[in-house]
Amino acid sequence: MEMTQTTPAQASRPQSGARIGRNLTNLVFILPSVLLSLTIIGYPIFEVMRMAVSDVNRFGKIRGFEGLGNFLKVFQDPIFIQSSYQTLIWTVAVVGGTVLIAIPVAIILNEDFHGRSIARTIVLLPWAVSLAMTALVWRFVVNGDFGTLNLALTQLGLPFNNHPWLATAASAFTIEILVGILVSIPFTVTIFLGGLTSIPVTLYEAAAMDGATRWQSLTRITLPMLRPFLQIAIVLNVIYVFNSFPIIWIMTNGGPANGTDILITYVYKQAFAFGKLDVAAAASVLMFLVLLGFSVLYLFMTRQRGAAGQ
Amino acid sequence: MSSIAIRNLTKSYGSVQVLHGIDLDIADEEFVVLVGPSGCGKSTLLRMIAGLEDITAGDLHIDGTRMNDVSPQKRDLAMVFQSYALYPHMTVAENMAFSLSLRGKQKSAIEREVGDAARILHLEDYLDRLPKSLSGGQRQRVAMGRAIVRHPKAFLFDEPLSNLDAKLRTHMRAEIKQLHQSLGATSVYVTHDQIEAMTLADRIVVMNAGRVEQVGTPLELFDRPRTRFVAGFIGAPAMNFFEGKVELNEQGKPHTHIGPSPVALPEGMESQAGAIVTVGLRPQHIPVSAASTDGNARVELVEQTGCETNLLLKLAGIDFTVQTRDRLEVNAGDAVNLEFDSRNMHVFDSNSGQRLN
Amino acid sequence: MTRKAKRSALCWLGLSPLLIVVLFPYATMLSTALKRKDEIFQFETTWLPDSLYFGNFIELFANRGFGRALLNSLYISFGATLVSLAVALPAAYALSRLRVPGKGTFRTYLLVTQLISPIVLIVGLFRLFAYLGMINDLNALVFAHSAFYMAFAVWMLQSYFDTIPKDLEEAAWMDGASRLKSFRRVFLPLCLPGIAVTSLFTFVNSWNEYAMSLTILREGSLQTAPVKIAFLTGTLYETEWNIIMAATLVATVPVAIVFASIQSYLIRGLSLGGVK
Amino acid sequence: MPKRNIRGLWAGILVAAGAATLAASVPQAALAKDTVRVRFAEYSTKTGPFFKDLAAQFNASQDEIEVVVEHLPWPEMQQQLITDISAGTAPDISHMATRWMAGFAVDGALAPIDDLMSEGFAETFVPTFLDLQKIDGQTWGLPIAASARGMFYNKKLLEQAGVDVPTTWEETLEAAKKISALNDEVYGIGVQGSGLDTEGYWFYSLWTHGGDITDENGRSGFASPAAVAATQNYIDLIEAGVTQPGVLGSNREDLQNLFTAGKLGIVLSGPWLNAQLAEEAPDLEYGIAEIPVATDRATYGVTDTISILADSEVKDSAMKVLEFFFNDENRLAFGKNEGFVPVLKSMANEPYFTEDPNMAVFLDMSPVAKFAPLVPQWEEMAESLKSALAKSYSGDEDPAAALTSAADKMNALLDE
Repeated sequence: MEMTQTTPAQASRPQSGARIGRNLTNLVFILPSVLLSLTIIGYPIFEVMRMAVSDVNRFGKIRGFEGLGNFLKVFQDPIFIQSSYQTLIWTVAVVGGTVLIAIPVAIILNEDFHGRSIARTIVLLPWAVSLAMTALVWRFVVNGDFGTLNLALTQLGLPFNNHPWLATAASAFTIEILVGILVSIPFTVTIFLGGLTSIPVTLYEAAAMDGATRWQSLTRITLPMLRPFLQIAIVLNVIYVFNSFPIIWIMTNGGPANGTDILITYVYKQAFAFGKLDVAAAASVLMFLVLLGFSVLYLFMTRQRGAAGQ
Repeated sequence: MSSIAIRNLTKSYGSVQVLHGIDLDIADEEFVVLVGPSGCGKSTLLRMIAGLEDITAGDLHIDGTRMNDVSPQKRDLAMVFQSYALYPHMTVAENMAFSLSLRGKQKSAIEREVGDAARILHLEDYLDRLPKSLSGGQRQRVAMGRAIVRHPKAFLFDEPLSNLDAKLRTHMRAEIKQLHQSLGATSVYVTHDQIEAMTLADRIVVMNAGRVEQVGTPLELFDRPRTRFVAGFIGAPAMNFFEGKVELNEQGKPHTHIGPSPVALPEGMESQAGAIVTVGLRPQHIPVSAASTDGNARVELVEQTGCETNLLLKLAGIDFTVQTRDRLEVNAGDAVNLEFDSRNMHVFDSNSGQRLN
Repeated sequence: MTRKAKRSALCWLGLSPLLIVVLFPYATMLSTALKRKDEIFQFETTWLPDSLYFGNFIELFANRGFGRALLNSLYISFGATLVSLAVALPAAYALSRLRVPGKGTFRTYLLVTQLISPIVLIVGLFRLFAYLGMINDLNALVFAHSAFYMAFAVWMLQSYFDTIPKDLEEAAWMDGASRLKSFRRVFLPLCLPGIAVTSLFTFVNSWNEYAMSLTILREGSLQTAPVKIAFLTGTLYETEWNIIMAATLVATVPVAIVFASIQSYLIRGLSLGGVK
Repeated sequence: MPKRNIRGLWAGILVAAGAATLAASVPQAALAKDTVRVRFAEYSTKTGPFFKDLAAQFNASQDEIEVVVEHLPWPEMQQQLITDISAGTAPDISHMATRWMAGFAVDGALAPIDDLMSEGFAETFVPTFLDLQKIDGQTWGLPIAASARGMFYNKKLLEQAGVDVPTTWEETLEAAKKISALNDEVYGIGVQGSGLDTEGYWFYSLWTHGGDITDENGRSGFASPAAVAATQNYIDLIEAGVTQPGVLGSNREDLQNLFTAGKLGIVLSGPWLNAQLAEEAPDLEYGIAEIPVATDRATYGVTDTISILADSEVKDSAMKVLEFFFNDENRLAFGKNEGFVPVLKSMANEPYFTEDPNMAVFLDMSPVAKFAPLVPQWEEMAESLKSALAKSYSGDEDPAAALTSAADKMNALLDE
C-alpha cells in the first residue's frame, strides 16, 4: 500500500498536453477494477447508507425519511453497547493472539529442518476449510458429553469428563477467540514467512559477528525488520476479524445472554431475525466508520513513524 | 590483537570437498590477504575463521586457543561483508554501537567509541541517518566503523570493496591500509583483485581450487611465483607463457625455441634435456624496439594508458603482451623486435606447474 | 547432520502445541466420518468406530449431490480468480508503473471496499443480482467474489510489480517491443510467482466463501461445497454429524493438496513481493 | 502506438466480460402453464424427498400447473425469505415458522387465503391450528406442521432410581435427584438454555405454573409472579445439580442427543423425537407422559405455516397446489413421516395417532395446548426473554429483576 516513488526523471518532465492526455488514457488500466467493484460493492453500500437514514420495513421497502433516528435507536440499545465492547475484546484478542503466535511459528517455519514442508502445510491447513465449517466442527469438538476435546482430556487423566465449554459466556467467548486465532494464523504466518525470507542472511551473520546471541538477533534484527509485515498483518486482520461472522454465529449465536454477541452478529439479528433493516443499516454504517477511522489512523501513524526514522 | 593458526583445515559439503587441508599462520598485527579466482574457497576459509561455516576437519586456533566449536559470537572477531550487511532499521550510530550495546557497555563509553570511529572514517555528519540514505562509499565506511569500535581480536574482510566504483575503490584501499597501520589490527582480507592484494597485504595467500598455492609477501609472489598458477595470477597485465622443449647447447647451457629462433633459458634450472617446460615472462620484462622491416614479432593491437603502452603481439603463432614506457611509434601490423632475457624468466614444469629455476 | 536433527526435534517440539490444535479437529472429523449415525451419541464416546464405515462418503456423493457442489465451487473459484486477475493486473500495473490521475484516491477506494462485511451488504447485493436476472447463476458469484477479493489482489500484485526492475521493460522497448508486448512477453513471465500467489489467495477465499453463495444460489444443484455442508446441518431437529464431517474432510483435501504442492512457491512469491 | 494496443487489451476484457454476462442472462424459456415455486425447510432428511415426490405426483396429475420445489435449511430460512421478498424473487408458496408470519403479514408480504380456498376446505382443519394462522380475521396460511410437547422419560433410569413417572414439578425434582445420584454421567432432567426454542422450554414451566405470555390487558406476562415461580422452578433444578451440566450451553439438539445416549432421565420434547429415537437408539426404553404440573395442565402447541406470497402472480394455482398437499392422504403420510400431530380433523381418528401410546399423549394434551402470540416483533421479544432466562439460570441476576427487564422490552415492542 506504500506509495511508489515518482522517479526524478518523471517528475521533471514537462506536463505537455499530450502527456496529460496520455495520463488520462492510463485510467483505462484501473477502470475495469473500479467498474467491477463499484457495481457490485458500491450499489449495496449505497443501499445500506440509504436504509440507515430511512424508515424501512422488514423487506427493505422505504416508508419514510428517518434522519439520524436509527442511529439514535442503535445508541440507546444497551445490547449494541455491550456488543461494541465485546467486539473490541474479540478483535484485540484474536488479532493480538494471532500475531503473538504467528511470529514464533513463522520464525520456526523459516528454520531449515527435517519435514519443514509438512509442518508448513499443516499450519496452513485451517485455511483450507471455510469458517462456517470450522466453527461447526469445533462446536462438535467442544461438546460437553460427546465432544472429542473432553474425550481426549479425560484420556489424559484430566477431570473434564463432561465439562460444558459453551455454557458460560466467558468460557464460550474464550473458545471462540481461540478458534478465531487458529483460523487467522495461516494467513498471518504466510505474510510473516514472506517477511522473514526477505531478510538477508548476511544480516544475521553480521549480528553473530557483532556478538549477538540468537535471542538478541531475534529481538534486535528479526522483529524490527518484520515491522512492515506486522503492520499489514495487523491492519488486514483487524478488518477481517472485526467483520468475522460465522464462528460466533454457529458456535453460540451470540449467547448466553448476549455475552458473545459482537457487532456483526448484532447487525445480523437486527436485520434478519427482528426485521429491523434500518437499525441494522445504521449499525453497519457505524461499524464501517469505526474501521475506516482505525485504518486511516493506523496507516497515518505508521507512515509518520516511518517518516521520522528517515 | 591476536595470532591465528590454521592446521590442515578441511571443508566438505556432503561428498564435495571444497577445502583440502589448509595450513596457515597469521601473526599478530599482520595483514594477510586471501586471493584467488572465484570458487577457490577463499571466502569459505574466511567464514570458517569467522565461525559462520562449520569446520569439517582440522584445527583453528586463535591466540593459541582452539576455536573450532566456539560460536561466532564468542570469537571476538569483526567482519566487513561484501554487501556491508548494515542493519537497515538502525541509524549509522546505532549500527556502529550495536555490538557494544549487546555487550552491555555504558552509554557514555559507547558514544565515545562511536564518536572516535566516526571521526576516523569521516562519518560524523551522518550518524543519525539510516543506511539507505547513504552512498556506497559511506555505507562501506559504516561497515568499517562497526568493526573498528569493537577493538576485536582480528578484522575479517570479505571482498569489502567489490561494490564500489574504481576510483572509490582505490581511495578506500588506501584508507584501509592507513587504518591498519594506525590500529595495528590483525586482518584477514579476501579479494579476487590482485592489485588490492598486492597493495594491502603484508603477506598474500594465493588459493586455487581449495588449496594454498603460495604464501608470501607481495614482492616474493611477484618476483618468484612458486607455481605457474601464481605466476599467471599475480601481476598485470598477466605474465606471458610459452612452452618449449629443453635443449642443451655445446656448453651445456639450456635453451628452447620460439618458432625457429632459439631462446636461452636461465642457468641452474632443475631440468633435464628433453623436458617440456613452460617459460613465463612478465610484459614489463620484455624489451621491445621498433624494427625496420623484418622484426621477429608483429603488432596486433596497441593500447595506450598514457604512462605505459601495451602491445599485443604475435610471434611464431604465440600471443605476447609487452608493456613499455617508451613512446614507440608503432601501429597494428608493424613489425617489432623482442628480446628475451633469461634472467627475468620464470620456468615451470609443464606437467606439475612447479617452478624449476 | 546430527546438528540438523537436533534442530529439527526442537522445531517440531516448538510447533507441536499448534500442530496438535490444528490437527485435532481433523482427527475428530475422521473419527466421526467413519462412524454410523447411531454410533455418535452413545453413552460412552470413543475415538474409533466399531468398524470402519465408508457409507457416509458414499451417501455424500451418491445421494446428496456433493460431487456437483464441489464442481460448482471449482467453477466459481476458478472464474473468480480469472476475473479478479483480469481486472487487478492492469490496475496493479498502472499503480506500479504508470502515471494515473487519482492514484491515491483509487488506493483509498480499494481499502474502503474491504471495510464492509458482505453479510451487511447481502440485501443490496441480492437486489442487484435479482435486477440483473442473475439469481441462481454461478456467474453472479464469479463476479461478486472477484469484486470483493480484487482489492487484495491489486495490493499483492502492485507490491510484487514494484520489485521488478523497470530496466527490463525498457530494454524490451528498446528491442522494439510495444508496451503491450513487453508487458506480455517480459513483464508477465517475471511476475508469475506473484500472480500465482495472488491467484491462490483469491481461489482459497472464493472456495471458502459462504454468505454470498448461500444467498444468491438457491437451487440445490447449484450450491457450492460450503453451502452444501451447511444445508446438511439445516434440518430442524437434528444435525447429521457423520455426513457433515465426511463432507468437511472431502472439501479440505483438494485445497490441502494444492497447499502442500506449492507452499515453497507460495512463500517465495510472497517474499519477493514483500507485501508492503 | 502503445495506445492502440491498450485499446486492444481493454476491448479484450470487455468482450470477455460481455460474453460472460450474456451467457448469464439468457432468459428462461417462457412456459405456457403456471409455474408454482414452493419452498420448504427441512424437518428431517425425509422432508425434501417427500415434497419432491408429492410435486411429481401433482405435476403428473394435471396439465395446467407445474410445481417446482426448493428446499432450504431452517437456520437460513428467515434471512433468505426476507432477502427474496425485498428483491421480488420470493417463491409463490413458502414454508415458515408461524411466529414469523405476523411480521411478514403486517409488512404486506403474504396474501390472505380466505377467498382463495375452495368451499369447505377450511373446515377440514382442526380449528385450533387453523385459528393460529389468522390475524385480524384473515387467514394468512395453513398449518403445515403442528406439535405438542410432552415429557420423555428413560424407563430404565427411572426404574434403577426406584421412582415413578413424576406428574408434578415437586415429584420431578425428587425423581431427578435420585436419577442423578445413579452415576456421574447420568443427569436427572434436561433444561434447555440456548438456541432455537429456549423460550419454549420455559413456557412449559410458565404455563404449568399458571402464567401466560400476555396478561388479560395484553401486556407482557414475563414478569408475573407465576413467571418468576416458573423460572425459580428451573433454577431449583439447576441448583440441586440434577440437570445436565452447562444448561446455558445446551440447545434442543444437545438435550435430545443426551436422551438418545441414555444419559438423561427426563426431557421435555416433541413428537419428532420418536422418529429420531427409532432410528438412532432403537434399544432405548422410554415413555412419554404429560408435562409436570404445578398448578395447571398445559403443553406448548407449535405450528409451522405455509403461505402464499403477496407478490405471487399465480395465487389461484398456488392454492390448488396447497389443497393437493393438504388432502387427507398426503397429510397423513406427512404426519407419519415426520411424527407431527394431526392438523386435519380426518386424521384425528387414525390408529397411528390414537393407538400408539407415544403419539396418543400429544393428542390427549391438545386441548390444553397454549401458543405463542402472533405479534410482529415476537422474535425480538423472545430474544430478550432468552437473555433474561440465561441471566437467571446462571445466577448472575435475580430472576424477578431479569424478567422485569424482558417484560419492559416486550411492552415497549408491543407499543411500537
